[in-house]
Amino acid sequence: MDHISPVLWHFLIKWLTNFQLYPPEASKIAPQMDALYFFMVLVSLIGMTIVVLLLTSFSILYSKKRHPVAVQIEGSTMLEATWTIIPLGLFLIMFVWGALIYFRVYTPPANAMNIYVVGKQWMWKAEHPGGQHEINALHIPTGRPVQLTLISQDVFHSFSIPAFRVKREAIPGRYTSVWFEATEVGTYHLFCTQYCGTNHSAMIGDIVVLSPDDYKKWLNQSTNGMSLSQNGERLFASLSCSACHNGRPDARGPSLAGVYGTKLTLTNGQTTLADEAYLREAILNPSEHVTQGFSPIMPTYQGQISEDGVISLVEYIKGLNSNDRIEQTLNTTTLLPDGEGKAPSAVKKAAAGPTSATQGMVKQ
Amino acid sequence: MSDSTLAAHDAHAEHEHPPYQRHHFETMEQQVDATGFAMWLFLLTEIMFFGGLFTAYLIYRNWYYPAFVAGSHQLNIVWGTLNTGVLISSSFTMAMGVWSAETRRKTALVLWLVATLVLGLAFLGIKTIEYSEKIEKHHVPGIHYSIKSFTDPQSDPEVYNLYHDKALPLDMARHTEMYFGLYFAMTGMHALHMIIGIAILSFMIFRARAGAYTTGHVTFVENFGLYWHFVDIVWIFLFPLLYLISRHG
Amino acid sequence: MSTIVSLPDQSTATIPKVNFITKEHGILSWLLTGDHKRIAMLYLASITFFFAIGGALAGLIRLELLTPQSDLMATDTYNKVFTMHGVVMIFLFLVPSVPATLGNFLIPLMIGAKDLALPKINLLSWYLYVAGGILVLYTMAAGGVDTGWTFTVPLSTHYLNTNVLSTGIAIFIAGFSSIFTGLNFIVTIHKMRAPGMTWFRLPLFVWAHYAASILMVLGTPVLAIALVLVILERTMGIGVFDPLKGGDPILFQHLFWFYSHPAVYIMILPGMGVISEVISTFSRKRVFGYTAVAFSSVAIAVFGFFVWEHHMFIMGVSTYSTLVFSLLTMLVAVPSAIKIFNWTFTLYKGSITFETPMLYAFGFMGLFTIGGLTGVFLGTTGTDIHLTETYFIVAHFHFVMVGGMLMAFLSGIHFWWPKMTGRMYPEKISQLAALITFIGFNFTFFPQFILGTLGMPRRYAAYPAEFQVLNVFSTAGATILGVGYLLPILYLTWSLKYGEIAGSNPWQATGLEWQVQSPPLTENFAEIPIVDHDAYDYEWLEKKHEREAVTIVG
Amino acid sequence: MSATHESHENTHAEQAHEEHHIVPPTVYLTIGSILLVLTGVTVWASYLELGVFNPIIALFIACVKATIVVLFFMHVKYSSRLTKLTVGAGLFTFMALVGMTLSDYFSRAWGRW
Ligand code: HEA
Ligand code: HEA
Ligand code: HEC
Ligand code: CUA
Ligand SMILES: [Cu+2]
Repeated sequence: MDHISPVLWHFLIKWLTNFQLYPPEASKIAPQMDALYFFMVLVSLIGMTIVVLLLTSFSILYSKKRHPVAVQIEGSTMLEATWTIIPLGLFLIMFVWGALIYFRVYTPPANAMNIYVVGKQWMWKAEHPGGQHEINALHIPTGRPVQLTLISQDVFHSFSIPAFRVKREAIPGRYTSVWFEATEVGTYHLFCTQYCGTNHSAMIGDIVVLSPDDYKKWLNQSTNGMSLSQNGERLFASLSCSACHNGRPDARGPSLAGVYGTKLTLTNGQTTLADEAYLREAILNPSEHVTQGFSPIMPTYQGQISEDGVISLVEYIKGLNSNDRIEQTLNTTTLLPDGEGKAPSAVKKAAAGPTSATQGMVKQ
Repeated sequence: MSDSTLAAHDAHAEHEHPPYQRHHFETMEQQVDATGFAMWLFLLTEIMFFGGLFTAYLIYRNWYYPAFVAGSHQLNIVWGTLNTGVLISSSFTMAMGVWSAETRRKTALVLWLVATLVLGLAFLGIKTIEYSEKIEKHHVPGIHYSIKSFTDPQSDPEVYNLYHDKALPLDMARHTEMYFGLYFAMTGMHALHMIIGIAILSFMIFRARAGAYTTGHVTFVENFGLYWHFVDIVWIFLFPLLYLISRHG
Repeated sequence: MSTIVSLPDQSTATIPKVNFITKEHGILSWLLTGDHKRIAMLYLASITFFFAIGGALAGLIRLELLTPQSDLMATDTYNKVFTMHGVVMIFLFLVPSVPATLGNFLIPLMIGAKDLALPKINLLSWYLYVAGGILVLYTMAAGGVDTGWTFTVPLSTHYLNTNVLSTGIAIFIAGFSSIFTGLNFIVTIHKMRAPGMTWFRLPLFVWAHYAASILMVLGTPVLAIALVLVILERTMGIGVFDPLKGGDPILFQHLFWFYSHPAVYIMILPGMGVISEVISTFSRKRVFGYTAVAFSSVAIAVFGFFVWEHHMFIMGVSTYSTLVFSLLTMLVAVPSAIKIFNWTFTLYKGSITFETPMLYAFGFMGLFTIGGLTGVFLGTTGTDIHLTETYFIVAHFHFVMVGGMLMAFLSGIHFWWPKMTGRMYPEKISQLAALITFIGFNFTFFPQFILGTLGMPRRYAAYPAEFQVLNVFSTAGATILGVGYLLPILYLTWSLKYGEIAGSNPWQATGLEWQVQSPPLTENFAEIPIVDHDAYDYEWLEKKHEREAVTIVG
Repeated sequence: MSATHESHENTHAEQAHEEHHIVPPTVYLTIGSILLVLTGVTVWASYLELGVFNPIIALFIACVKATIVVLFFMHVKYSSRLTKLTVGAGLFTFMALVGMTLSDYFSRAWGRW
């Protein structure tokens, strides 16, 4: 019972005074989506009203008292055509309108800044290119398109920001992406909306939208010194990627400088765009899409790098536009104390082909 | 209480009904029609049931083609072909069984059914041999799965001498587990259908010896035949899909 | 109108000595029966039992959601509760609700057959249902399962250590029960129609069941195989759904929704059949545009197979295929609109009375329209992004399933209660119950639309405090709703013994089932009727009464 | 639809067994042999180097085999329209399941070219 009184309190003071029917519109897409939403509400209301009006008026006019003998009517093709075509037309408008918005939400503009988000039971981990990590929170500036590249380490999660009207599932084994451009400074809900196990409802957080200046301040405050691509560079060296991808004429692997965003031709003749998802796949499942002119000798790194590691590598390769630094690192191999996975040995093992079955199989 | 305007219609109501006609059918024809149709509908559900597996198969074969090729090389084509032959023959004997029932030849019916049973058992026997090979080689998905045959083909001289497969890269080799997962799921479901079929078949032989199906009432034999042929058809697709992916050197 | 007077009316009618209930005695005569009417009764009892369980679980859900914190139960427990609620309500209540009870009882009667084509299969289907139900009960006793009714992989295959296997097997078995019901209906409708009962003389109830049966027969096996693969994945780790082994978890979604979208039409079509009968009977008028209504059922069934991906719009499926599926979703919504308007115009120039079944039917029309239109919100790719996985969906499907199908079920149960039991339900209190249900329903689920729009995610044991007020509304509504559902259970049981005796045709309806005694004979018809009139031919009925009046008087 | 109805009404006329076609053993034998031969052909074909045509040929032969099993062993050739329609409906839904699911998989890469 003691919970009921706060309820009343809410009811009287908060709810009645600022009753909301929809969440704040805090992104560029939000008003567009709401326009469609209200259009649909309007159509539904009109449709509903027609149905209810007809039902009540017929019920009154033709109740048995007033209208004791029913008149048998077969039907009316004209009428039926009307109520087939009008709803169909309206539905089709909704479909086209909706599809336009859908494509907008899931097609990030080229100039979007990219933030990686890793979901796992039961937290969200955001990784900014500058190396800032956040748990269950995401800081972003207003006025800049932000692209999220999402992945899950375990089960399906879903990254939902109602105030932005965007949502995308983070699925295991594949990058998905979504973008938005925040317009209003403030703190908004972040929910995991795909059921993901026990603490699904605790997988929530805050989206903190800052003005561009505040955002800069925040970035500087929360940096831990190493950006994603710096970390990637470190991994690139310690995992010996540089042994093959160094741009030298005799290198066994293709040069990765500038590869991001280009179209690659694969040995099976298909072409594919080298986007984040492709880079990830290339590292974890290299033999599934072998670039033309190369043989499938690249070892898989599945089970040796965490998703965060892959993200760093991807971010590093994205920004790579010359092989100079790689060549440098080649000469001074072990830069840093320890990388993720003992690289050289891993490569050797993989190249020789592990003989035991379970070896390298990651099993949660 | 029953209605007077709904006049009695059935001129044949007084006809002697054969003993196997169930009370709620008006005529024997109707009963035969209905049960046959029901059997077909049941086969539809079976099509959709296997449909899910075929979908999965098509997707992963597309994604992991080299793994599927390497996996299929592990299957023994001689056994596979033999088994296809066995199953087709059993379909033939089953069809002959139906014919014997229709033409009321009791002994022939029993013999054909027994032949079908034997062939069905032979199929399962061969499948058992094949399965045990897989178990020995650790090709059953799960904890004991081994990719050695694929990362190091020479370690598996029998298959290597036939196909001279190149070693698969590690990541692709791992996907052979998917191939075998589907192999066992599909052939396992098929074998399960065979087992159920064989159980029913044994029951039928028992009854056929008592002359149950040679009285002109052949629905049961016929419907079982439909089932048996359907199981055959499933195998007709499984065989090329699983065994014959790419055999050329 | 005046013809009714000369009928053996309710006051003089007696319950016929020989009927399908009194024909045989003893528990075994029920458990081994092949009589479709008895099997329908068995089903009715068992689904009511599971509805009570599902309803009790719904009560727990609503209680927990009274406060923002998860204080009534642990989050785990909450997850199990809503999973079991979904599983029980869908697979053990709503899928068999109308078809296995009313459909089973009425289809042979309506088409002039002595039984369903395959009585033993019919009984088998009930036993399978019971087996599935017992396994679900076992699951609950053994600690429940918390996958959600959608069994999302890899959560269900690799991350949960609850009773996924037993639930999976339970649903597999219950699925076959539904396959056999559907199969039986199709065969019966094709092969057992009485002479003169052409396709276009079939009551729309039969058409609707025919369409639903197609979905049961062709859709359910895909669910079965999806579950088999989940089970194999869990036990053996075959890898088809395991991203770590290169499997695609989205494939599971495809297979699951290939069944579960058609399943939602399995859940609504039979209800639509009920509504056609009820609306026609109580406005004493043939259904407006019979063929359109009949074909729209079939259209829903056919198109229903091509829209499943609308449950996966944000899951990383191809954006291009979402276009196709969204478009098809719009197409499948149209036949439902056709039905709603055709029913509405059936009232036009009718002679309407407002008995309980009719009240429920009105409830259906309003609530299903809301539920259906909000379905269109979800089928539109753009708005789905915002609304999916929120309470908007919860509201949508409760509007169509509870506001739609459950209302239709109650409508049908009241409508055919006299036929099934030979006795009337008490009219006044049942009208009250219908009203309570309607009010309670709107209180419960309308706020959830707003909650969803505000962004409250579904399957949340705890939620931000700002959503509390609407949740309190919803819980309060559920209490009213619970009363609304409890009442029929009570007074219908009461009426078994004390209800007024109904006579064969208390509603003066035209269907063949109303032309035989209530409760009917075991073999339904003493003589198989020859049908010489269309469905809903009230003039035929009137003439028939005139003739009867003559015979009685003379 | 009306045709099925007519055949239903026929059931009340005394013409049972007339429609029931008994397929002679020679047909079964021929079909059985063709099936065995086709099995051989498909195995043989799988050893040829035909590129994309390998699976196509294998599936084509499998479809031919399945079709003749359905037509002759399963008597569909001699069965009512309804049976044929049923088989067709099954195939159609099967294709819907496979085709529409694959449509997602094939178009996922679109826009990434
Ligand atoms: C009985 C069950 C039932 C029925 C009939 C429906 C009917 C419909 N459903 Fe619903 N649905 C569910 C049960 C049902 N649904 C369930 C259980 C879920 C959730 C599953 C889960 O995730 O747990 C779900 C989820 C669901 C989703 C997925 C949401 C998501 O996960 O993101 C979608 C998306 O398209 C959808 C759409 C539709 C549509 C378009 C219809 C249409 O068929 C509706 C057609 C009806 C109408 C359109 C109304 C009549 C129209 C008129 C009277 C015309 C009005 C006049 C004018 C427009 C002028 N439903
Ligand atoms: C047929 C389907 C059906 C029906 C009838 C209902 C009925 C109800 N449902 Fe349910 N519901 C689902 C199908 C259904 N539901 C599904 C599929 C889900 C999704 C699950 C998932 O996410 O996996 C769901 C989820 C769901 C949720 C969301 C949970 C979440 O996402 O966190 C909620 C929350 O309010 C809810 C509430 C209710 C309520 C209040 C009722 C009320 O209508 C119930 C009213 C009935 C009663 C209150 C019982 C009546 C009383 C008796 C019969 C007397 C006997 C009782 C006792 C003796 C105790 N349901
Ligand atoms: C043994 C040599 C070798 C090593 C070590 C190696 N690669 Fe590669 N890599 C290759 C070859 C060869 C290819 C081209 C064939 C292919 O796509 O598989 C390639 C392709 C790629 C591609 C795809 C780009 C393209 O043009 O197709 C990426 C990205 C990549 N590697 C990243 C890495 C990263 C990151 C590492 C270390 C973690 C690494 N590689 C380690 C040999 C190697
Ligand atoms: Cu993560 Cu829900
Ligand atoms: Cu749906």
